[in-house]
Amino acid sequence: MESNRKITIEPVTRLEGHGKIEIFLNDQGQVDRAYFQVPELRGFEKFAQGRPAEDMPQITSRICGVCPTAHHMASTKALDALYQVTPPPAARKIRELVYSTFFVEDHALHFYFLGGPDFVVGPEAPPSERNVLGVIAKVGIETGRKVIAMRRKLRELMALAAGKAAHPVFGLPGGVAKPLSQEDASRFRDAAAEAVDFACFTLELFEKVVLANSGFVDLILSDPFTHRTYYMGLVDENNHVNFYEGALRVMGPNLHEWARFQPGDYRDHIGEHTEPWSYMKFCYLKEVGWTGFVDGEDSGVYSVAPLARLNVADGMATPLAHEAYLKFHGVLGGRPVHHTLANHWARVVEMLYAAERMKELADDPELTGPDVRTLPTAVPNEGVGVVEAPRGTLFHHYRTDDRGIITGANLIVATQNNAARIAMSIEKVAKKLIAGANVPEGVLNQVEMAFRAYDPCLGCATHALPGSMPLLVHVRDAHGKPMFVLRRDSDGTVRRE
Amino acid sequence: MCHCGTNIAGTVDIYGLTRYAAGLPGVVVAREYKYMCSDPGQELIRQDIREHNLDRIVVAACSPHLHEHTFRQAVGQAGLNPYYFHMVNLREHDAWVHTDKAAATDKAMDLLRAAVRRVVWHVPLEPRQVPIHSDVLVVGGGIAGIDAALTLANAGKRVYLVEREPTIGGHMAQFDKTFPTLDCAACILTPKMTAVKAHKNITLWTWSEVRQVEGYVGNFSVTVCRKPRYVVEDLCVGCLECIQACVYKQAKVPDAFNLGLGKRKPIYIPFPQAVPQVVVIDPDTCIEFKSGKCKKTCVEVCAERNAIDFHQKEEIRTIQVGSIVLATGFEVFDAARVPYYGYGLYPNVYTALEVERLVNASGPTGGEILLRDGRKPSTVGIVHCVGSRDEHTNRYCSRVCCMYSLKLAHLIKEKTGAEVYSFYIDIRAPGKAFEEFYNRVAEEGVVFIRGKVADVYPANGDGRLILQAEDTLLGMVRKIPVDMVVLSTGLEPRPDAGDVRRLFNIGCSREGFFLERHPKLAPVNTFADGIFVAGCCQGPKDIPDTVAQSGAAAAQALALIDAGVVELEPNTAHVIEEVCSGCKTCIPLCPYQAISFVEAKRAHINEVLCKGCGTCVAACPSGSIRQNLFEDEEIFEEIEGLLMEA
Amino acid sequence: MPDAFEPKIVAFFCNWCTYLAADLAGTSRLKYAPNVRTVRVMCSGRVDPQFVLEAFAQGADGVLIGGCHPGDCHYQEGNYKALRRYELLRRLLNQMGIENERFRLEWISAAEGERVKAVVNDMVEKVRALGPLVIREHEEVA
Amino acid sequence: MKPRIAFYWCASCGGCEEAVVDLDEALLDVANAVEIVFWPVALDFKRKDIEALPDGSILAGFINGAIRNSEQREMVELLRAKARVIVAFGICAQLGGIPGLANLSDAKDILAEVYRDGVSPQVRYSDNGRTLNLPAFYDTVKTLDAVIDVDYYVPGCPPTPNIIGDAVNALLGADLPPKGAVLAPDKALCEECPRKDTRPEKLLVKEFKRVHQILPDQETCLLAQGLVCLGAATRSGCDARCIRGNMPCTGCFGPTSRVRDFGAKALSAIASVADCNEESSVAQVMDALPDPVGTFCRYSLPSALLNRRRME
Repeated sequence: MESNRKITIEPVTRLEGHGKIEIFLNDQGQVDRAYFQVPELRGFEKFAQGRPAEDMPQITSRICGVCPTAHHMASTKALDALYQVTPPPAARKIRELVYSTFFVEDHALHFYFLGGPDFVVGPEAPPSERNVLGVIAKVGIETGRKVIAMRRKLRELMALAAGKAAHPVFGLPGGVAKPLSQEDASRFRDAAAEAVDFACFTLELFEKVVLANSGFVDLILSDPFTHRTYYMGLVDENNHVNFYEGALRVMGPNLHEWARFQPGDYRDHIGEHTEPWSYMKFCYLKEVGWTGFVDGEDSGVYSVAPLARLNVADGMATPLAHEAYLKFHGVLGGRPVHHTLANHWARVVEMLYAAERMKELADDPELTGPDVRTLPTAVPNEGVGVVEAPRGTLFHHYRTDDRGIITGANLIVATQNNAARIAMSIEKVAKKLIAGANVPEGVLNQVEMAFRAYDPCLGCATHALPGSMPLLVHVRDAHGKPMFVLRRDSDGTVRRE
Repeated sequence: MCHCGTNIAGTVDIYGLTRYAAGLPGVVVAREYKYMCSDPGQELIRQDIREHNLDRIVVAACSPHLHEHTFRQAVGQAGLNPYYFHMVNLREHDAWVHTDKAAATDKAMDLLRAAVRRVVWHVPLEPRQVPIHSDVLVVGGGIAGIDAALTLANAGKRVYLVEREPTIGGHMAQFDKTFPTLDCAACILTPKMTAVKAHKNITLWTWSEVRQVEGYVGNFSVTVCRKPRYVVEDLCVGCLECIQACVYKQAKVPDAFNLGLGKRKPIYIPFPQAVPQVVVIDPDTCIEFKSGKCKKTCVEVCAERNAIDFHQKEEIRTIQVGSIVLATGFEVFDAARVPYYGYGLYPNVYTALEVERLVNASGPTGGEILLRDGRKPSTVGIVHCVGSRDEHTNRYCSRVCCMYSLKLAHLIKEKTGAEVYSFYIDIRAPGKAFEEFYNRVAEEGVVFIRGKVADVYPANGDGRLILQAEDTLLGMVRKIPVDMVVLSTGLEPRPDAGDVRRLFNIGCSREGFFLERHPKLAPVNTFADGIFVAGCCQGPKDIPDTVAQSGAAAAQALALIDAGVVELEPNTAHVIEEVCSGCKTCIPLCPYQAISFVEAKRAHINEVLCKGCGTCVAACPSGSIRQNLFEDEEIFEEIEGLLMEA
Repeated sequence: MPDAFEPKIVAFFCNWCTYLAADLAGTSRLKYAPNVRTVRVMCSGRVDPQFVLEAFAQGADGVLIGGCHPGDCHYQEGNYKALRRYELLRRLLNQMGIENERFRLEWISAAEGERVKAVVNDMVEKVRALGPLVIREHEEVA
Repeated sequence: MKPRIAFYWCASCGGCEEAVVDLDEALLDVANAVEIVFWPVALDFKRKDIEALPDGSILAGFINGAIRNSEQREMVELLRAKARVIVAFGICAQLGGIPGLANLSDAKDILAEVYRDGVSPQVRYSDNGRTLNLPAFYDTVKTLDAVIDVDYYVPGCPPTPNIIGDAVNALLGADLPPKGAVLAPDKALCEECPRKDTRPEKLLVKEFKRVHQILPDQETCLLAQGLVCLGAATRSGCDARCIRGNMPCTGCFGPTSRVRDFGAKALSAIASVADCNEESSVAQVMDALPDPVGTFCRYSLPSALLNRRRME
């Protein structure tokens, strides 16, 4: 017998993957617990077994069609480690160039297509407008075309260097499949210049639409969207943000460096906690320990993704992005920023960094070197590859037999790192905004906003097959009997039936 | 559904099967009959086609290898395309190999259901017609090849007779007399040999071997290698003066024709009646070849005839023929493989063929039976079944050994007066006048001991050999001392029969003899259309049977030639060219070079060259090659039909 | 045992060797297990791996391919192509949980009726010992 | 009224959605030409909105992803009822896709592998009296047409913009393609491969290589260089992108219409051109292909004649 009333939200739309939120009310009609459930599992780790390691960059990219390049790259780097090979300089640069290009494109996708509608169109707008088409309507068709043209150009370049934009094929242990020509490099140079402009334009747009709107700023700074957790991200030797390589740095809620370690040692630092009610595993800091879905110094819950990266890094490696970084922390009250919704801003700062990095690499004379592969000679055994995916730190860890056939794989994806905090965000928002049968309109979308800020990729998170279910809120009495159903209709109104 | 008398109906419930068939989707008429292949049986099919306007026929009977053609014809006669037909093998593959009637009937239902599903997908086809080249190749110049060549040539066909040795004549030329009539082998053979040489329609290539065979029935292209004999055949007149003149005064080289019992010179003729009468030089023993410093007295004596050519090279000739008769003969069993008979160990153990040469007037002893030490034997033991009817060597009976053993017993007794013991398992004398001959030899005083010789070993001191055998009639072990042991060795396939059959793409029986298409109904045909077999290459047989078979092979070839055209199964493959991506996967897979890459960057199959194996069809990665009669859909349907629940 | 398992085996026999050997087995009245259903093909090289998979998918417990001995192919080397495909397909089937005993390629010449009997009986026994090939269909699982 | 279009995703990665977004400016045209009534990744319409529509009122439902659980089955059944035409969009819906490799194991094995520390998710779990449900998932990943009737297929992982554009035009055109058609060229990829002419006419491969073992040149047919390129078995339409990227085709566009089982046919073609005859050398050559299922059925296992591993 169920003793509580229960609200179910499914599916959470406009994110990559599939999620479900269960909210239980107590007899007083207050939120007792909210559960963030990921109802799917695909088992990539299982069917990786038996595959030749060199196929993993292409196979694991199918974990997610939105960030295939991240999986491809983490996997490729795991192969470097597996075969103990170092890519020649040209290959290394091609990889980072493609990766930076991908970051610009992916962050743009999120800003304009997925998360952006919440701000640009507004959380209270009818659902039929709260989408990319609505964004275009709001910012103007010309801007819309600009966004689309930029995205196309970036994806064309990714295809040029990586074979395909969706599910690239260029990553091999010790390098990439083919060198870049001078002509290719010059196309990248042109696009990089445009990308920098585009990122600046986006940053301005964000400032204009969001920062200029005090309602939005209040929302960002509001308590329901704030958690004091640990943060983790890749940093270079200067402790600047790096997406492609570096050391993992963990900062505590009060901005002390808790840990700095090499990706290969992740097992010593990161634990995975399973709850029987979700297919997604929750990551936590082993040394702090799992104490449940709570924040603070004593909870191993940590966060990754743009906000986390800007919290762990002492700055950005490129000038314009560094300026934006300083402004970000300045406006939001200094490091660390604990406001979940600040992820959207951090994402745009990172987009600018990625564009600038793209430009640096496109200008690098070593980029077009003919030698792009170091052929493996070592007997493979084990390898870990880590990159910063747009949604956070991504680990690929393979063990193989002597022939390089996978015998074990462990994948920790960005959203898994964030999973505990996402669950907390949802609960906190729900507790704040829901009181019994009096569910205010817009609450459901705000719950979802808490969610979308992380740009969570649940497909990635569970290596699961995304799917969709209706957004219904089942409200049950203390005995589990349905009292009524809340339904959000296509006009955005929440109706009680 | 055919009962085939009780052959099928004895094991398969034909009536039940017929009821089952009647209920299958698409089946309009289901009928059983005692003998579907009979005229009335075929008429039933024709009638039903007309009456019920049928457009697909399935016959469940014997192997399609027997009667597919028969039924296709019947279907065709009723006005239906003959390929709207499929045959189920209920006899060889079901009724004859199973005992459980229920299981056999279940299997029959599965096979029938598969055929009904398959035949739906059949499409009308036309057999390919190809013209028959009238020239014939006969391979092997023994009595079988000689007789076949002469028969064909006499019918006006051009014949190429290719013989590996320097002369034709084969084993028969080595025999002295022939059983049971005791005609002189040479007397009856040599006229035929000379007739071959003289025949205007026969091109005789001795000292030659077939190297390559391409093409198909009616249109074979055969490459023949003519080995250098270092004597120009057209210039040699057969005077043999060169042999006299050879710097070797004495013949020193073991002479193969006499099985090493005699000697020859490096320049030689295999035997006096050899055809062609052309000498041959053995480069392994000729001084000129070995040192280049011979006085070349042979060349001197040949003088203006100028027939000797030390620089002769092998010559490759390619001929076009429409049919081929294989008459490559047998190999005598190597008696040394039965060590307890002491052949090769004791000088007085001989093989039967060696004795043939000793008995022969032109043999190494001039026809006298002399032991290696020059003595005449006074007791002789003949051991039957050496390398025959023996699980350690050959299980089969070589068919001729009993009779030639009797013949040799007779000849030895006649020539030496020796006491002759013949050790046999059974005397097999089933031919015309054979039993009478056996009686005659027995009456002549040859002692027959029924028992297999277990051992041959030297007697103490007197140089004789003891034959030890259990006399199964007397029930006691006999030990007979003899001066001479004659081993009646069996007949085996040629050691290279495997290579030869691959060359001609035919099969071999388990023992290694060439496989006939059907042991009774097509004894000289092979599974390669247009290729026929004659003589001992198909299995051990005596001269009359060999000649009968060579006549049959010649007749089959003639029938083919006179038909002018032959119909080929239309089971060729073809590329659906508008969907071929030009990947070229198929091209290297075709053993007949039938697939080419055409200008439009597509594969193209030359249907004339295609033999219909279907390998390219199975390999075509985009499914763009199809094979008539073996379409993917047809086979898929068949598989599904076999496995679906009844 | 009323419901003893009887394996179903689909055989693809080359027209020129194994099919004839099976004919010969019949002519010789050899007796062997009635579990095999034969599909005649012109050459073992015609056996498309799709046919093998189709047979297994349709419920065959075993698949047997009979071709000419190496060097003896009626079409010179179709049997080699069959061997190449067999070797790779066998590995694929292993990955799919199908044992080697269920998929065999045998060289049987037209003269080897005895061998047809021996191979069929042996295969039927081995497959019988393995039990039915059940490719479990989906069911919902916790 | 504009024709109504629905997009839905089942067991997929979202790459097909990206592919739609990759239509770029054309997406705006499409958006203008049709009314998109359902697209969970991008638009906030829910299941009820679809349920409210009359049957057959949607012109076309584009469904990507394979079918992994009962909810997906329910959703596609719903869309089948509402849409006049169902398009299996992308290789996962068509053939199962890479997630279909899960058919090499079953749900039990996957759970055991992923949740090694004892705790594992439960379909029904009570947390202090609060009952939480998770959908159970099938042991076997299924293609869309194993669950509902499918009218058309758009191949690819993901489909390329030109293929999508042609497919949309075909569907909006006057004459609909024949039911069951795969809306892409029906020739194999070699047709459009830039390296086509460099494949020797009589190519036999002495030794197969794995991609990390050699440095292939950028001009020559990759199979001729020993890499297992499945272009000859794979439908064209992708413009040979992987090959242009100097990597072999892995078959993501599936087979031509004339082939029932992609993996089997691709395997047949590759094995056939191995240059070996002796039993031992054949085994040795094939040893270089350590993962036939992953190599030949990477995208097609759920559609294969044998569509899953036999489990004990």
